[in-house]
Amino acid sequence: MQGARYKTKERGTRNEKRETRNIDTMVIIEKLKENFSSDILEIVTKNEKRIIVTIKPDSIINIAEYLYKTAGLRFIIASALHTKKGFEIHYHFSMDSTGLVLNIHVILDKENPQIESLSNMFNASNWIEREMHELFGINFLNHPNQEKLISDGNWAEGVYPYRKEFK
Amino acid sequence: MAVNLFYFLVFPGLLFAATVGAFLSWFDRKITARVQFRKGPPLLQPFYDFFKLLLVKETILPKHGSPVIFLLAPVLSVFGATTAGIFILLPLFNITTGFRGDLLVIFYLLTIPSFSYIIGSLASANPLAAVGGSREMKLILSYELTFLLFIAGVIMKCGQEFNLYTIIQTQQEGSPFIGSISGVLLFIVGIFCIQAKLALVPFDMPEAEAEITEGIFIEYSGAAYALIKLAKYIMLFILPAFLIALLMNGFKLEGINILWAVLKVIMVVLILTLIRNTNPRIKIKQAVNFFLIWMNLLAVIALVLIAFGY
Amino acid sequence: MGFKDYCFKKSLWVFHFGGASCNNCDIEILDCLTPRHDLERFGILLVGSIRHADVLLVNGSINTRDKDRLLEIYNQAPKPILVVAIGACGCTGGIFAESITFAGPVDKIIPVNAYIPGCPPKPEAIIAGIVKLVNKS
Amino acid sequence: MSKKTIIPIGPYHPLQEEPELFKLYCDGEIVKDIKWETGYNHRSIEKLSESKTYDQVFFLVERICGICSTSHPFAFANAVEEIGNIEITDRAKYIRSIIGELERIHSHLLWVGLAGHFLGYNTVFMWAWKYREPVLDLFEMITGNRNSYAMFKVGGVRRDIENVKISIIRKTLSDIRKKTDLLAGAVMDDPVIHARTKGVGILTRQDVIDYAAVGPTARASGVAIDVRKDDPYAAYPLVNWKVITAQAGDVFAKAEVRLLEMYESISIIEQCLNGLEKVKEGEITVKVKEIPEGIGTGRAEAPRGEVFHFVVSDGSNSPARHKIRAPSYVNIATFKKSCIGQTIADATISLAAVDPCYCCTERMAVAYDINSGKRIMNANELIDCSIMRTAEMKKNLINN
Repeated sequence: MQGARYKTKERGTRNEKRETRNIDTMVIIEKLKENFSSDILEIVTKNEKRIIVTIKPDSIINIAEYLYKTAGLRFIIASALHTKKGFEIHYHFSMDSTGLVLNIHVILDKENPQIESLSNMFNASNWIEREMHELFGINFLNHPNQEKLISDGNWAEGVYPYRKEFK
Repeated sequence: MAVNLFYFLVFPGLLFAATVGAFLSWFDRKITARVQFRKGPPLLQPFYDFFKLLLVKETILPKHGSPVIFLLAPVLSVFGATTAGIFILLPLFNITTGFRGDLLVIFYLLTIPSFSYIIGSLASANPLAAVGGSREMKLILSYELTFLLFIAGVIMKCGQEFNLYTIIQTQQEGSPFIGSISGVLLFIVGIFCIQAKLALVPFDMPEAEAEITEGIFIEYSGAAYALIKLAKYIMLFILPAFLIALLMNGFKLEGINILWAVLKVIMVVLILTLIRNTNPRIKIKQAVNFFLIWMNLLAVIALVLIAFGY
Repeated sequence: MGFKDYCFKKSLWVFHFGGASCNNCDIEILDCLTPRHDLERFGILLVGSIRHADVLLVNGSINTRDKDRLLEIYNQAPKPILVVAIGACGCTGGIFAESITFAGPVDKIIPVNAYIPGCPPKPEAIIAGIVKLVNKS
Repeated sequence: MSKKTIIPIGPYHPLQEEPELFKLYCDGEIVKDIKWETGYNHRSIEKLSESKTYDQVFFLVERICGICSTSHPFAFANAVEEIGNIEITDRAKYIRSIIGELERIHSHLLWVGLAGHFLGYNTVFMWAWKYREPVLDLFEMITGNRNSYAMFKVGGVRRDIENVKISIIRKTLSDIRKKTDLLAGAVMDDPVIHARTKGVGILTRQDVIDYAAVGPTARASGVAIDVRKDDPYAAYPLVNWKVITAQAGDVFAKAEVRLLEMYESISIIEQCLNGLEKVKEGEITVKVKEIPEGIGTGRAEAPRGEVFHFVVSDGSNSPARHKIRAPSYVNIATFKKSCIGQTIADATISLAAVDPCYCCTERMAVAYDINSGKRIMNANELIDCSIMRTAEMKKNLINN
């Protein structure tokens, strides 16, 4: 039948078993509220798979550590924005067992945007933090190697092309 | 003197060997194309390539490194290949040289092209060429002993005879050496040695296109590269011819036997081509192991069998 | 047509330079070499070193960083060399012409012998373009 | 030999079609360290996207990467439809999935071919690319183009797959399945390929989690993540299929995962075709009036892994911010784990094993001054220049 020759030998492992993490979507929000009640500014639940949690910038390390180490979420990427409120960063975490995308949202200072780096916890945030540093001029404290990633030698210091001007 | 010059430049030396080699190179590419469901290049393609490189293209010298050695290396490789070709082809075409120890001379002459590639690549001061050069060096070290054992086997089979002409005559009077168990083993060993000497897949690490972008030849252009191509064409003819002389009773040059001679060469090249198209490139370490352990083992078994008369 | 020219036309070795491209042109160029189109029947080979090249295929928009590399590659090439700009980005900059990293289409940086437009051009179009280029010179 | 040699791979290297510079710091043939220089491919797509309307952005994101030219529009469509709360028709869902899976087959075949080429096995390269042609023919029949398909729009797809074409697609698919068998056999049974790829470039489970690698790179190390299953979109919840994983994490496991995924893709397409026959022909779009203010995240499983698009809308007709995360962006960083300590020959195939796609990775901005060559202007200054120029032209027009 279909793919007979290769399939019958069964060299590929096909398992649908997925790791079961006992933390459900809602539970994780409850836990966050419980543990970090003073750090959380706002929780917006768009639907059960998209939740935005606005936090104080100082507590990013603790919350990220909780999400990554205890709850086992995967860091997807971080998006920086330049808005009238200042510099905003959305840290996107994914919970693969439920399909939840948890956005940890911080708003940074307009004049001197800086936040703790997550790269000492997991390598996945290394490049994106360098990139945000290049493009928006956001400073990441304790980053292991905050040099330019893509634009090496392409523009002068202190000029950040993704910044906007608001009147 | 004039006759020697004729031998060297026209027949069976430079011109003849290069022309036949170019056709074999076309044959190799055509078969490769057919295996890959392609049409393949036209018959005269190797000549177009050669003359384009020689006449049209500019030769660029390396900025760092030594231009003289860089340019001398291709000349040396053509010279070595041609000289080896004469020593192999003269006895094959029934012209006796009266030179008793010529097998050993051939053995050393055949390594000259590889060594000159190494020298040339090191003279070009390119890191990728240096990697290619070091790989070629390791490859030579690994297959050379095997190749020597292979020749030793043939010498033993012929009764301690060091002369290629005598070896061919012995086979033509008796039966070809390949017709025995030890002969078949020697043939297998010989084919792999030739594959490595020609740097064809799976032994093409020195020029591995996808890893080190043609490696040892990366800096060559124009006429210098044309000479390297020429040396490669010649080698593609004389190495199979050498194998035929040693194991498959050489050429007989009357009547229908001419056809047989042509078929023998084509068959050996076909085997080489098929090996190169059905294998991926192996790592240099694996190649060293392959020759130092397995091929040497096979050669030694063949030697033992010869000693017992099989 | 002289003997030299004839040999040159019959044996074009191609070096492929992909600028800041989206990869489609690169794939279609490789596709030309594969069984369905098989450029080797015209003697065209893809080579790995610019020193061996007769034709420089450039595709993709050229950004500030590629610009120097393209010039360098062009200068390293043994002359005579034909330059072919492939795809909308190579010819004009295409959709990326407004980008702030854009350093100009290929012909602003090095002289171009032929343009093959399309996004991406089909392999047939690439072959037709190269054939036209060969017949012209 | 204490002095380290630097082996440059790229920026223009036959190993990869795209420009990227890896510097392998070697001791003899052993790779001791790896550094990369990126930026040869950035086109500042994220910035460009802010100047385009939602309809135009599809054509832009399609050109992030030619091989993933469905996945990016897919993710972008998911994101925008999330902002606007748009539910597309079933027929559009099936068509989107069919295009997505066809793309996966063509991409995996392409990778198998290229991997063969990197191993110096040109026969596999030629064969795989020969078998890839029928897939491109299908694309040409369905969408009108071999590579950039222009099939997606907000609220559906642009072209229908008419029911008359379904039987042709079925026939081609069964052909492709036979060819895949042949190829899988040739690749998976070859002892030399085993010797070259087994135990090479191993990524452990922990490395994958640390670097947040995705797609076949992660699945080959036993991390079963697949957006199609975890966060289902389009027609994927409507059909029946499995996530393929392997445990070894080496190059061979990655090849195995990709080859087996092709069978799953074929089966998904066949089920989608069945579904397509049941729904009414022609219902491929819903009307979209406007995109409200808000943020949307769109995910799609590209052949290389998860594509992530984050769109911020301010209620106008173009995105206010568009963040793109392509799978190679996280996968490439794993080279630091998989390549160090190997020989050059192994390093190259390990580099290739994640199917790196630099076009996807770099979309960033550079500003420079044309005259002096100094890079001093930023985007705002450029925009200011443009505004000034418009003002001047206006003045001239009025004066004339």
